[in-house]
Amino acid sequence: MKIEERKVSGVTILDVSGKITIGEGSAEIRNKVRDLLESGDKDILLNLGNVSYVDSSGIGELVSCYTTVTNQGGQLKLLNLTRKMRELLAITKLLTVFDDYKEEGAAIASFSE
Amino acid sequence: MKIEERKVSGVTILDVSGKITIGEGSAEIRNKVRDLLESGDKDILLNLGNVSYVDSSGIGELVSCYTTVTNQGGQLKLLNLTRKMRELLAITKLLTVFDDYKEEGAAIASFSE
Amino acid sequence: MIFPILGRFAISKTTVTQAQIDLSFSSAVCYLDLVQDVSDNITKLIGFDEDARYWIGMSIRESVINAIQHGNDEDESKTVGVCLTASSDRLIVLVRDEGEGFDEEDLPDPTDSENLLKPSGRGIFYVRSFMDDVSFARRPEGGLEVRMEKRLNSDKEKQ
Amino acid sequence: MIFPILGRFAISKTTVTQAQIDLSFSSAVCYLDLVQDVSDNITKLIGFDEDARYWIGMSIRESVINAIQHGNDEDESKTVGVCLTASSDRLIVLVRDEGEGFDEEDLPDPTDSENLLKPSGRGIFYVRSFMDDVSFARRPEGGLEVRMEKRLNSDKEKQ
Ligand SMILES: Nc1ncnc2c1ncn2[C@@H]1O[C@H](COP(=O)(O)OP(=O)(O)O)[C@@H](O)[C@H]1O
Ligand SMILES: Nc1ncnc2c1ncn2[C@@H]1O[C@H](COP(=O)(O)OP(=O)(O)O)[C@@H](O)[C@H]1O
Repeated sequence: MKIEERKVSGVTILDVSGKITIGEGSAEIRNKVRDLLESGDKDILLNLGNVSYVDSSGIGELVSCYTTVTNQGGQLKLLNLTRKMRELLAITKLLTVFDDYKEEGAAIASFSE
Repeated sequence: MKIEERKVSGVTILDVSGKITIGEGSAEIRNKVRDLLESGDKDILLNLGNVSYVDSSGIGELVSCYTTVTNQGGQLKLLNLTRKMRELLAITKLLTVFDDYKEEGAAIASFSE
Repeated sequence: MIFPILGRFAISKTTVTQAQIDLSFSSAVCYLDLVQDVSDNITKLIGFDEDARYWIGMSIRESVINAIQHGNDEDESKTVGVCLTASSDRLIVLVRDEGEGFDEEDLPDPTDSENLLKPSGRGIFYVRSFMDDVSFARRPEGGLEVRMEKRLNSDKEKQ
Repeated sequence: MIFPILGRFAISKTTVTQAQIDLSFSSAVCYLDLVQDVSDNITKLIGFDEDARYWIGMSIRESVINAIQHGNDEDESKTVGVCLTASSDRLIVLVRDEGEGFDEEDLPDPTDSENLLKPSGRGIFYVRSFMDDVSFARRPEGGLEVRMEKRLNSDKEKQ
């Protein structure tokens, strides 16, 4: 897994690529998010368009990040869910929890609504 | 396996790519060579630079082609042997049988010597 | 001496008739990719489409992770067994560990609102969603055996 | 309800400790890629370098092709068995068929000048070149078993 960070209009975008699974450092996203929160960056957009594989622990990881950010008064949203990831979120009723976008501009705009 | 045919200075070059093994149509080269001989093309250069895999039956295939072409008074030479293929030919003493080149120009020139 | 071309074996790429693969390995996640590669290969041979192959591979992976973590407590001296039986119309997978097993009744439903935001507890739910039959049995010799079956013409469509 | 992040399992990618893989399949070449994928995976886990992985994979492939063609006469009702045992410093491979076997003494040397241009007869020669130990035995239950061993710190260098 690789995570690249960039900032657009005050929102931190994490471009995640590779596998989000056990053994592939699924804790990396969590650590990254914790670092961001500590430095006061509370609006976070996870771009998952280049994620090649995710398993239940990867989904759990996303949920963990969501709860931590929410607990600290921030917002965590998802961008470019792959078809498979959308399916995994849908059948565990998590699509209702996560705010997800197909278009970066719309996603960014939603943070200041 | 894929074979593409082109002609340079009267020599037919077969650019072979993919696997030369059983089950991957190792007979394709043989059939191609037979077709060429039938239509009178007896100078044949096998460009093996893009061959990803070869096993003993693939090596046998090259030998078959060599003997057929030689039997009909033609010449079959090899271009761009991969390191692994060179090793396979070397340990079965076939490097002494085949005329092989690293450079297309030199290979072509050798046919008219 | 010059030999003529011999007519060598005419071999076609046939589809799977019958294959069985038994893997057993110490309880470490380094074997996950191996298991998944085997799954991908065999499901392709049986003729599952790309989506089905993905979900089957994930289901096996989830079960193996459970066997390593929950069954064998990540104790590398304990073994995980995976047995895949492929025939022309289905795949049967057994995943075995050396643990105590668990009570299916006790499994919380991850889609219940009080579980929705838990960071774990979705593995078996996914396995049940993607495979046709899933059962758990304590083996007479000890340890848990998960049995999963996926049929080629499954009425269970992609979720 | 919001849950805190739970400290989940800290799992490292360990190297191979002990793994055994048994494959058995009907005599068809469609399984060759599966076998080779398994070989590539397990030799990577053991820590063989890229060249060694290639030659081991090819040696196994050659042996399986022989089992299918010569041992089982391409009769799909007959089974080929491949058993890989991986430990931290070596790989042991057994390839079994249901045939009569052959006499090692009778094997022609493909590098003899009268065999040099034969279109076949190089498989076992390659296997012997690349693996540390190669032996053939008729099994008591019938059928041939080829045993190949490759050690991680093999004194046998790349040919
Ligand atoms: N092989 C197993 N041995 C013992 N218990 C298991 C096994 N597999 C699953 N379980 C139990 O079932 C629970 C749910 O498993 P699962 O749905 O895969 O989610 P998770 O592994 O994220 O907890 C586990 O937390 C564990 O208590
Ligand atoms: N599994 C086997 N069962 C019976 N005979 C075999 C087996 N493997 C090899 N042989 C015999 O040994 C010969 C040499 O095999 P090999 O070196 O692999 O070359 P090739 O398969 O191209 O003939 C074969 O032609 C066959 O007669």
